[in-house]
Amino acid sequence: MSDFQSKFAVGVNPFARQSKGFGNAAIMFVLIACSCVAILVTVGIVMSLIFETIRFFEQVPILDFLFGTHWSPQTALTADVVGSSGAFGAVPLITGTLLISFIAMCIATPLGLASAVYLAEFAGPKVRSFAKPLLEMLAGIPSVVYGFFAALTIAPFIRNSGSAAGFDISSESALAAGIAMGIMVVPLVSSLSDDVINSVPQSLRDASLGLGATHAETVRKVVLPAAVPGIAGSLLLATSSAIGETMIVVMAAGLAANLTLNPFEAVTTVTVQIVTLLTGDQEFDSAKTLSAFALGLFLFVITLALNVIALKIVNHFKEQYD
Amino acid sequence: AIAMSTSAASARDEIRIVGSSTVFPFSTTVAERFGKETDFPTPVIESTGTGGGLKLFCAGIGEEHPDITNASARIKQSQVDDCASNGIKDIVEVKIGYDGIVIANSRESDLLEVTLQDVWLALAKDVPTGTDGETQPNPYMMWSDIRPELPAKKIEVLGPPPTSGTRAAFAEIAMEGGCKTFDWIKDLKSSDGGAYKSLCRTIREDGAYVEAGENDNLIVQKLQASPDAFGVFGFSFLDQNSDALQGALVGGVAPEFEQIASGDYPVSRSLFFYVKKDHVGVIPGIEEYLAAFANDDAWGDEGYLTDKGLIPMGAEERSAVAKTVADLAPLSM
Amino acid sequence: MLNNSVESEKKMAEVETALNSDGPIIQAKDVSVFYGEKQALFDVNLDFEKNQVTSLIGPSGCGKSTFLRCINRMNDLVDIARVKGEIIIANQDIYAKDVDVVALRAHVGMVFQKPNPFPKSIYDNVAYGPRIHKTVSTKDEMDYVVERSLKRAGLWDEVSDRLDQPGNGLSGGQQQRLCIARAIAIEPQVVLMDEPCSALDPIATAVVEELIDELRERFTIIIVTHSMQQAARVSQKTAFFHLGNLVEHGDTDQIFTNPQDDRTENYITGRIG
Amino acid sequence: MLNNSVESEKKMAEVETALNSDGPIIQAKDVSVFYGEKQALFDVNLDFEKNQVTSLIGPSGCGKSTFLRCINRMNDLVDIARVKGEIIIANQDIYAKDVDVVALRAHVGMVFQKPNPFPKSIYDNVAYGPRIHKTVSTKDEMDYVVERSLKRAGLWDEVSDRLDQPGNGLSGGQQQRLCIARAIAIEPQVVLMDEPCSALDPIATAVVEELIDELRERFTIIIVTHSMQQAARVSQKTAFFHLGNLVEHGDTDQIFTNPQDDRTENYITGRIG
Amino acid sequence: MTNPFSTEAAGLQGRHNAETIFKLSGLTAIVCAIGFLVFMVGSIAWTGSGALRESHVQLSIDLGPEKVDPSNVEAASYQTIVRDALKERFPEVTNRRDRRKLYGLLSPDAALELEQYVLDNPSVVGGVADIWLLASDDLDIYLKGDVKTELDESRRKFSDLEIGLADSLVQEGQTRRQFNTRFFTNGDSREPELAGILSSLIGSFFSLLVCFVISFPMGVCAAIYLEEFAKKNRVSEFIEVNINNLAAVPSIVFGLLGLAIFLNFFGLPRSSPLVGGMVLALMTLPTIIIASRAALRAVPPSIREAALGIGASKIQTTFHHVAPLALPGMLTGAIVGMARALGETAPLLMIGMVAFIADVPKGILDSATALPVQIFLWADAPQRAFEEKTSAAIIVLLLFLVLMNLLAVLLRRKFERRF
Ligand SMILES: Nc1ncnc2c1ncn2[C@@H]1O[C@H](COP(=O)(O)OP(=O)(O)OP(=O)(O)O)[C@@H](O)[C@H]1O
Ligand SMILES: Nc1ncnc2c1ncn2[C@@H]1O[C@H](COP(=O)(O)OP(=O)(O)OP(=O)(O)O)[C@@H](O)[C@H]1O
Ligand SMILES: [Mg+2]
Ligand SMILES: [Mg+2]
Repeated sequence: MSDFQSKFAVGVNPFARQSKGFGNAAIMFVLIACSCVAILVTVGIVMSLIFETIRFFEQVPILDFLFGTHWSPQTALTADVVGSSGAFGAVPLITGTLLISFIAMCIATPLGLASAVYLAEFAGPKVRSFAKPLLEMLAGIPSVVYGFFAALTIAPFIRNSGSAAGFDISSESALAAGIAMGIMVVPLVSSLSDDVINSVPQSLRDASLGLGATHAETVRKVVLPAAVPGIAGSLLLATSSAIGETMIVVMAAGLAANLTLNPFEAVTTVTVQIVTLLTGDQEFDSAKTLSAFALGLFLFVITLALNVIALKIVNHFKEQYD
Repeated sequence: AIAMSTSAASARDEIRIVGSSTVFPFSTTVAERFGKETDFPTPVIESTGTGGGLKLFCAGIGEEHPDITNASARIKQSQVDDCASNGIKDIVEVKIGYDGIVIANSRESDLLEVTLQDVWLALAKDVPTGTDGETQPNPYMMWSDIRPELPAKKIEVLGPPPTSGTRAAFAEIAMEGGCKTFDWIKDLKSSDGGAYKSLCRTIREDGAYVEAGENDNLIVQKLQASPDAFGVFGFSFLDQNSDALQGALVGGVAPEFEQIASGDYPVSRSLFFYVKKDHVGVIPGIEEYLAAFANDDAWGDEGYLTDKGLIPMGAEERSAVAKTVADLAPLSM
Repeated sequence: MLNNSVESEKKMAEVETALNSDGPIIQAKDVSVFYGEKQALFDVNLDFEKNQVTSLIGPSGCGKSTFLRCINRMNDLVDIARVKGEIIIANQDIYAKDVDVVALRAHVGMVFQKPNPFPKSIYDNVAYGPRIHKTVSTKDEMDYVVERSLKRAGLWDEVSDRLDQPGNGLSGGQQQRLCIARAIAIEPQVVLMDEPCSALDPIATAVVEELIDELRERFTIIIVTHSMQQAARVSQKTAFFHLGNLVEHGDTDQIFTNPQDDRTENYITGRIG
Repeated sequence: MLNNSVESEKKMAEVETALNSDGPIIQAKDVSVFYGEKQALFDVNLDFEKNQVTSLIGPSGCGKSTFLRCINRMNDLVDIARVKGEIIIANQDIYAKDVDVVALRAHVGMVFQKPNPFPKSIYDNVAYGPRIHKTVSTKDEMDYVVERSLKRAGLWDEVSDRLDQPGNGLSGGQQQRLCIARAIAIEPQVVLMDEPCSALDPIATAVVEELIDELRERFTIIIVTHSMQQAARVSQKTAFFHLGNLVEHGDTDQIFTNPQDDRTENYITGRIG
Repeated sequence: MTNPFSTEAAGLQGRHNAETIFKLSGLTAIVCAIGFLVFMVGSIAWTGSGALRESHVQLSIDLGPEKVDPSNVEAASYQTIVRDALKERFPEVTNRRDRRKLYGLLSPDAALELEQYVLDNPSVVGGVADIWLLASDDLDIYLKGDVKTELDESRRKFSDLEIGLADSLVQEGQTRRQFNTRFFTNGDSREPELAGILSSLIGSFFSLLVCFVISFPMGVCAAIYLEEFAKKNRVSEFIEVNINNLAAVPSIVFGLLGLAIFLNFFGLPRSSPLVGGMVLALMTLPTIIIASRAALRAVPPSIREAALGIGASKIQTTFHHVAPLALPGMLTGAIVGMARALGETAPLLMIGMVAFIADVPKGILDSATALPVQIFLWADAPQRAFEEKTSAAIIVLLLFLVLMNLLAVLLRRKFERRF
């Protein structure tokens, strides 16, 4: 220790704050700035979508967009080519998106839920340690692979079995894309539901088993009903990701905007149209290009709403049993 | 005067090409060879459709704008004006050959034999009622509704959208060709050109004609899957997929290489690309690329582009175009 | 009132006869329990009399809950738990191979430390047992069973006007009585209770204690409790566990006034535990 | 030997002078602590003498740790914690606005219940404090400081040959002594210890207790302990807390042999707590 | 006395059967999902394995003085030499149409290959040499037995004539199959037999590099701020909600963002890995932040207390102790995020990374595609031979994904600490 002996000055604070220097302030600035990037990105998304969307709605009335039932986003090559009128009614795209997402959820919900129930309630640690990562792998496979597989294997299979059975099934049937997408979101549903099922307190299971219910009865009548809100949340999240999925539908769904609910027909989706509109013609002011941004904004708003609701439900559910 | 933008870190050293999906396979093939056989980098080619390509092309001068655009229909005056308004005064037009437009379906299905009139009646928005001067919205749902000899199948045609050069050529040659077989319509041409054009070239929008994007490959795949549907696209795509698809006979003529080259097949059009002269000498390799294209090894009778389905021009025409290319003679409309 | 197949009625009757016969209703013989390597109970021998309340007492971790959960084989749920010895109910060793735990638990109900009503309506909570065991077939019968169970659990007056409201909406004490009603709705012979009052306030505790005393008329009750006062209040017999051993067992009065074992005495006087 | 800027040297010296002056080294005046709504300490007044060991004892949850952590403002880390009153060290209220907790903690070191060496080498563990406070500038000086600290913590002989090995590789007792060495390497005036032996076995405990006694020569030590025996062994003064109140405070002998307050007596005789 | 608690006695068989069925249905679901995975990957791998072999044709080629001027070897028309060799080998093929088919047996690159060969082996000039040349995709498919010869000629692309030519080559032992290195060393090509994944792989690499360099530091800083410094208040809550929501925004929306902001607003180069990487970085950011926060949370508070207790400032505590301990966890999160970014396609389509790009990009400003985009492009290509290329590219992509995930698992294992 120091050998200093100096006068003790009354009133001087020995622990006075020393200037922390520029360094600390700079570090904090960087940290805060980086956290704000998340906000910036959101703002950036909204901005980049909104400006173009507003310009789009200057050309196409918003009501025509939201409630029009005819989608044909074509503007002619030049004035002297007589093109189609260029209709921007998003309803067929929305129904198409919903149809495919619905099919996907029809696949993913039973598969995902049943897997989750099995893994959470019945599987031994061995099965779990083996099946879980494999299921997760389904989510890790890029969607372009699903798209390829759907277009190359699933769609012809459905078409062939359809024609064998005497049905006329389009090769871009909503069904093919929906199945591939359904499989892709299975792990999303199963891992979220697994979480949810695990957070149902053991005391409820004990109560049911103590009454002489079998394990399956307990799961069906007590655990699952108790987990319903959480499961609903996870299904919403999965739906949102199905709605936003792009590559599968680009590769396996159609481009034609049919307003139909028949899963054997070709429909197109919001994401397919965005890709088609923007990978073809790239002028930056025609209604055609701008409509892609309007669709993007629509997609963003819908998925955002679904996510916010879903996260609320899931968090609320988890708090309930904490 | 060239005002090169300095926004990017360094000047672009590869040629950038945009435009028609029909020309895409030809230009990529040339580009690929060009990249291999010379020290220049392989040009970067994006398929954007003829219209989209011209829009990008005409957006301005500078390295952020493409140097060349492919077109499956000749540039229109309005587009030249558009270019000019952005400072692009000198455009070199290069005609590279011909392409037939075919109406094809899967080999699983029967071969179709149609006339241009059938095609127009099947796809027009409005068709004559039978009384001269009167039209009605297209009532035909089945091919056999048009003529009993045609197959009793639903009319379902997958075709390119209006931004595509194939669509423009199809409307101009096939549709209009079928349309003017009605005498009163032909007379309309001189009396009311606008009405004539819109009657002849407007394609129905009730679902029988399905606009299938710029990507002809996709149409091909879709036809393979749905045997009742027909597709409209360039001959080269049919050629590439002759194992799966067959082209309908139009007016009794099959869409085959020789028939198209000889002009017997009624629906064929010229293919082009356009070069921004201001970029020549700035972006390295443009002249050499042009030379590689305008070369009998490529576009000649036995050139490698014929393998890709390009139908070559006659020898004289070729040498005329080659001379334009060599001189970089600008287009004048 | 029951509407089962004749056969299963006969079976039921058999069990009941067996259970109604004289002598102990439950006999534990040399019961040892292991959690993995660790032994939690050592050769416990203990008989339970019909229509009596037996308290299990002892310091924390002495194995009370473990023993209680052996009686309806709830320990089966713990992967690492292993039970040795025999527990005989209705002349049957419940750890024999062909015993179906589902059937066993229909006869040996359980009430837990923390009230755990299902997140369903009050009615459905009580009706759950009869429904899964299909002991009741019509809506009327079910109404009757629910009402009777709630009445026995002393809850009827408080909830009869809101049977369709969720069970979690009740107060803690009401919830615990609902759980008791749920347990007795399937008419078990034995009801096991693991510290049923430890999550309740004193007033609710008093109500439940009173209820236990009433239930004794119809059911045999085994209760784990931390509170010696409670044991003294509600039970006729008391068993004292220590470090996994059954130290002493006898009439409650005797255990509390005149314990035979030093450990019991130390525990009762507060010197250990 | 130190190599600071003249100014900061002067500051250091000032603090030391203040700390070296006669009278209590720490004075707590009416210290109350709230966790959110809940008050955990009530108007505690307590002075600590230089070069003495003071024990804080009391039943669990009485606020011993809370009070200890007020002295070097570790409670600042708890968002909901609020401190009222004054704690005066070197004539300075450490809760005054312009006090820098970093400077404060350089003078008031702390050792925690669970040994928490950094996952670094033994050397780096001890050298960390001097390094960040820049009290040492050359490698030689650092070596010297590390060696001296480890020697004072009675660990040198055991680890001198493996200073570059990770601190977590040591036994629990060694780890705790390493933490003590780390705390004293920056030469604080006061060392706070929160149950420093509760995670150690009796032998390691004995070693640490001995060490505490030795450290008293140079440091003022405040220790929280659950063990009255330990308090009696190591401390000269003892303060007894109960339910957030400082009940009694005085010489250890006196507190243990002749407590003034009933609560203290009850606690010491084992009747509460 | 019978056992009153036996299954039969209590009439429980039905309920136990129901339980078994319930369990089985769960198991079935898992088996279905995993079965699909295995089937999909398996069938793609099976198809893709074909792309690993390529066919060659041996021709005796006349490199006499009249064809190749020994003093100026480069000037010769190798295209003509190759075609002459083919004509010589099959003199019976005379008409123009058939000739085209004959020439079509060899890859368009055969001439270039020959030129390269001659330049490398000048000794062959002046005589006749037997040289192996690359077969075209059609011949390759035929040699692999994938042409349905039983079909009517008009229904297949490989005509009877070509089959005859090919068979004759096979009989003479003038064909061979060998490992296809081109697939790994070439860029994209219009010719399936020449197409390779190198340029897209490098494009992916550059994109991921940019992505990592941007998103990792940023994500880590954001996580550190939110976890270690931010007070719980409206602002931090808002940021948190934002991050959670960004994690679920459809990837294509990020593509739109990149198009509108990076390309159209800032004028960054189209099709470049720089822009691609930036878009992917924004997408990956939430993943990294969430993983990094979890890693920070796993660092025990005792470490923080220890440092703070010695008088380290909060920044020192964080950067000396907490962040280094959390680093492996953060890296694991980043790798998982990168793996996702590697498979991402849709946003890259929006920013022009779909062009035909044959050259291997040399930097982040060059035009490039990415592996999944290449897959998308090939999946759309008309030539049949691209089907196996696509499958093979998918397998390569999956291999990289598996490797990255393995790395993450290993990292997690290695640094997993039980505090
Ligand atoms: N699931 C389990 N796994 C491992 N050990 C267990 C398990 N359950 C209980 N034990 C151990 O078995 C012993 C007896 O536990 P038990 O729960 O029966 O005690 P208890 O008397 O009920 O105590 P308490 O009064 O705290 O409820 C204890 O040592 C406990 O740690
Ligand atoms: N972070 C906190 N948040 C809320 N309440 C707290 C917090 N820390 C302590 N308390 C409460 O403050 C009171 C005093 O706690 P403190 O930890 O000081 O007790 P203690 O005497 O150290 O007990 P022990 O001997 O168990 O360590 C307790 O009631 C405790 O619950
Ligand atoms: Mg217990
Ligand atoms: Mg404490």
